[in-house]
Amino acid sequence: MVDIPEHLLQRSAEARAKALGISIEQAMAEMKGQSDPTVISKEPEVKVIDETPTPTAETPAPPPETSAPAPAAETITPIKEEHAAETTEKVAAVKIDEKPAAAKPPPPAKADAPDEVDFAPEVKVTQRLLTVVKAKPIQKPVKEPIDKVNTWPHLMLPEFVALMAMTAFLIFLSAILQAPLLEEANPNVTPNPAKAPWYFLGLQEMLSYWDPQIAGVMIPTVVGLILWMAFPYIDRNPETHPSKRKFAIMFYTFFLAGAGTLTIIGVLFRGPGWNWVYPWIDGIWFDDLLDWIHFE
Amino acid sequence: MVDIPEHLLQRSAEARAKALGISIEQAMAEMKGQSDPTVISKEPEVKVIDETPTPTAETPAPPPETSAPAPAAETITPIKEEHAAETTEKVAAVKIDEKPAAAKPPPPAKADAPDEVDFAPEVKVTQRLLTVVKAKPIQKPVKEPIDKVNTWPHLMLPEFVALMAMTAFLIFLSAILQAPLLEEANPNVTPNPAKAPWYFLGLQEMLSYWDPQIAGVMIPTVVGLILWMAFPYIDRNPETHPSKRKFAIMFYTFFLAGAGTLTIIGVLFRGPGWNWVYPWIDGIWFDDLLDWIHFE
Amino acid sequence: MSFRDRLKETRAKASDGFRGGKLMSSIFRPGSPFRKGYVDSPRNRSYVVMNNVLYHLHPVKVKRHGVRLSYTLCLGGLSFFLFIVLTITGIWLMFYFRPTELAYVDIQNLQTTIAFGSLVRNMHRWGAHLMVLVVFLHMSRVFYHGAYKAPREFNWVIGVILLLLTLLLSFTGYLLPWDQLAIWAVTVGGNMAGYVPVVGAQVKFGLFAGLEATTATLLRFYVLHVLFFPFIIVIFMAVHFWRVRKDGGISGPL
Amino acid sequence: MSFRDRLKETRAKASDGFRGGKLMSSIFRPGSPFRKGYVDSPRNRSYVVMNNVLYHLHPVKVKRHGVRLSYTLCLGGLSFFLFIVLTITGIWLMFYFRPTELAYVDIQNLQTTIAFGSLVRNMHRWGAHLMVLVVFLHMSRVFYHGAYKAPREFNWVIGVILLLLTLLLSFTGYLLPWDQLAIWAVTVGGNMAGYVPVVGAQVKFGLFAGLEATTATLLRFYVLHVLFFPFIIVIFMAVHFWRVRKDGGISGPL
Repeated sequence: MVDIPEHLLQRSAEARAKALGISIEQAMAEMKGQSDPTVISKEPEVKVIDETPTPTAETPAPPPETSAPAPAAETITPIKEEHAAETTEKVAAVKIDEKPAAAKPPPPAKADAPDEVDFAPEVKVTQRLLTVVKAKPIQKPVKEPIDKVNTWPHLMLPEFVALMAMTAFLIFLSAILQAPLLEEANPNVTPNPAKAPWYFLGLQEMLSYWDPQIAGVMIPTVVGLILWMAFPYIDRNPETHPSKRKFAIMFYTFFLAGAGTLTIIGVLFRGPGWNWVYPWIDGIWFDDLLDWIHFE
Repeated sequence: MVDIPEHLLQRSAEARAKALGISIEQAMAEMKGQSDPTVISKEPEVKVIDETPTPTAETPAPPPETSAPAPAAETITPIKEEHAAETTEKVAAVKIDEKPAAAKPPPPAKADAPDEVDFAPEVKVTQRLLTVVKAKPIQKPVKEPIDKVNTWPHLMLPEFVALMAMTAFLIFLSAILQAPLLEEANPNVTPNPAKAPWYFLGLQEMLSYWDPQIAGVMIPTVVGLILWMAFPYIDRNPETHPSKRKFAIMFYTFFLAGAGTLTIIGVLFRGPGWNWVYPWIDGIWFDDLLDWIHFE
Repeated sequence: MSFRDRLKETRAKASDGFRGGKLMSSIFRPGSPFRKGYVDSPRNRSYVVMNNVLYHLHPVKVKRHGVRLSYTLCLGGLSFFLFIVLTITGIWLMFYFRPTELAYVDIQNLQTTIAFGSLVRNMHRWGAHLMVLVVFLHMSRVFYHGAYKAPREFNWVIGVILLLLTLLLSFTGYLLPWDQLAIWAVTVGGNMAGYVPVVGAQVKFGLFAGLEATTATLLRFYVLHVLFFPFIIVIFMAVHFWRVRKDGGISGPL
Repeated sequence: MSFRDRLKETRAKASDGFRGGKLMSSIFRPGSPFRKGYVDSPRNRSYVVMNNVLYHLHPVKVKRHGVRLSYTLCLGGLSFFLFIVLTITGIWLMFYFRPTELAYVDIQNLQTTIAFGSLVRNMHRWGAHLMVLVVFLHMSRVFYHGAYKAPREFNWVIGVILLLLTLLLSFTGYLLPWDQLAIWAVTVGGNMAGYVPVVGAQVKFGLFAGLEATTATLLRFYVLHVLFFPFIIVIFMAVHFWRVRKDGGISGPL
């Protein structure tokens, strides 16, 4: 048996109490099966159903079902569970908007969003009306419709052009710049200076200032990994516009500028003995760069 | 503007002609906007909508839209295109089953299966009734409902057990059977016989009967690859039950038996000079097997 | 309330707070048993499959007959699983193997001095033989169930290509121990390629990287075995799995 | 009707017959331009994306602002593409490379005697540098757009791991040419690992497969570079792409 949320039961009981002229507690007890149902002497007034609730994916609302052992003429039970599974969390909101004048035979309305293969069989009315819940949406749909375009061709064509441009650029680069190949590895001859790959030269530069335990281990681990990974959990500001998150932008830009400066110093301005040199006077001591100058 | 299929237009025109007492050609011309709409003098009789068509995925029927410039009160336009895209071809069949007694204000019925994020806004009736198409389904849903179970846990648990069993079996096998390692490769010493891996020994056996061009090239390429790959295109019999495809079953079983026999002969019954030997007399000459006997 | 009860409650509360917290709910998507408030409901059973990158290879629901072990015998899944096992053991073995004249020595060292070396080598070798067998059995099962029929024709073609790639992977791996068994089995196989009409000699030369099996062949087979064929087979496997879903899941009951 | 027209018509008919035939419609799924009767309709535009195993990494529809080149600069897609280019050029290079003392000679031979050897080696090297750069720029783009915020927190974590793996791939590849540049760059990097508190020496020993960079290090870095890290990074990439979809596609406009 589906578990009906308390607030729905409550609302349903109120409606039932009003319709039958009994107390709310009595109606509640009847609906929970703790008391015999009140015999309905007159035709219950059928209310208008404006809208079935449209649960969103993030906070799925329970399906608004009013099931009860009491005599009932009609219930509206959108089968959503199955369908939600197929559409990957996107629940098809089935909307019914009907305004019958009066209800001699109460107008049956069955909204059915079936499974991929189960075509809806002929509907058999197997229940009678307990009550019709006045349709206030359980949660208001607040999302605006989003302006979307087809991926094909509007995204895939620019992507293809970008890939082709990148390929052309890479082949061009490879044709004119020869990758460096120095003498064979010799553990007994240490070049001066021995430089790491360029993306580690900022670290190597820091190593010349501070203790290796700090500059070589603490800073890359704590700043480079832990802080970066944890950033979304530290930054609780939900805004995305740059003007509303000035601190984060500033922080990242400072980091970028610092890392860039250190890397440039490491690549261009460090010579033998890791002493400061000017590339335009003493030449470049980063071996990669030295070799790039020999065009093929 | 959505392109309305001819047969739908035709049916719509017939209904309109009957309702207004004009000729079908006239109605058609009005609907196509080639002629001024006939002024409706009396309230059009509203017909009952039993079912909206439920297009299947394989042969998608065009959405049954009746749009026209003529005065209309209501149209039923299930928005399917978007939804079909999201549900990976499974179109949500929206079923409406309503039987209003009379129609003082014609009962509006709007079925709406919106996009993942576009929650259905308040419905505004912007059109008036042209005609209501008598709902004969464009194509009958013929698929039976399929009995399905949740993948988790009904499929994934057995799978997990199978994987664990396989792992245990493999580790057990590896613990008791030592993979062979003979002397170091020496191109100058040819073992007698030199056998291929076991899955190729059927082929090697055939090589001893026929010319290598046939047994080594033609048969593996034509039978092993082309015929096998083309099998679904050769076998046009749509039945799947074994009793109704005896030839295919027989064919495959013969093939299986033949390949199995050849492989077993190659592995067990061939000795030096590719001569026939009996493994229980002369021992096994497949090196892998020889080594398997030495348990670790 | 005893101290023990209170401890239990505190622990439960802490666990709930952690599982309902920002970290866990950002890592695990709705329906995960690691999130707070997981209950066994149809919705969550669907979410378990949908919201996991590996499990979502499966559909949310499968035909009831497909769950019976006797129908598929899990052969497709086992083929994939063996491929994963072979990948992991293979990467491990690579750390102790050089595709040169030293290959044989490396294998000897592996068996004698490296911890678990012999076991992992055996697992890789028997796993490979098993995979050939399981893939072949999977194919036979598909044939006997007529599962290659429309709309699954093309997936059968991909399946045959996958069997061929499995054989090629196994065959190229056969040479790597660089013992007498390896070199002569590959010589027999490679000589067969020489019988191809017109281009036979070229094919054989390309395969052997020379006129006969040498260490150049060893390097070539090594690269084919460890990266080239795996790269190709993974692409075909992706298409194969994807087509199974797109063609309507497992084929109907007989 | 001229002969030419009739020929044209026959060809069109044959093409239609072929494209509408059993073979083509079993290979290509609905919506493919290779099938008969393809027209540019919203349905087919969706099918093109849905019915292709590679394209279906994309959603059928994307937010309009995400299509503007100036929003993402295609940096994520380019990172993935560079990875593919590096995989293909890398496999090609492996056929001419032995991770032993011969490595340096092999690279020399590659540059001097193998057709296109120098070009492919350059593409692999510059491509690797470019990938480090592009991945870093992608990350900066994501930061400046605040795209790491809920519900995308965990995908940012995966992104940082992907950057780390990219750096590790580049770093391990740096040693492979086995020249002075390679060995000393790796020595500098590896020595840094030695400063890790408590387990520094062990980490360094594990990385170098000894006390300093030797040919044992070369073999280890080779396997890490060609298979171990790629295997790991592919798994994380799959999760990364999948989470982009699951977390609602590209982040909103600013």
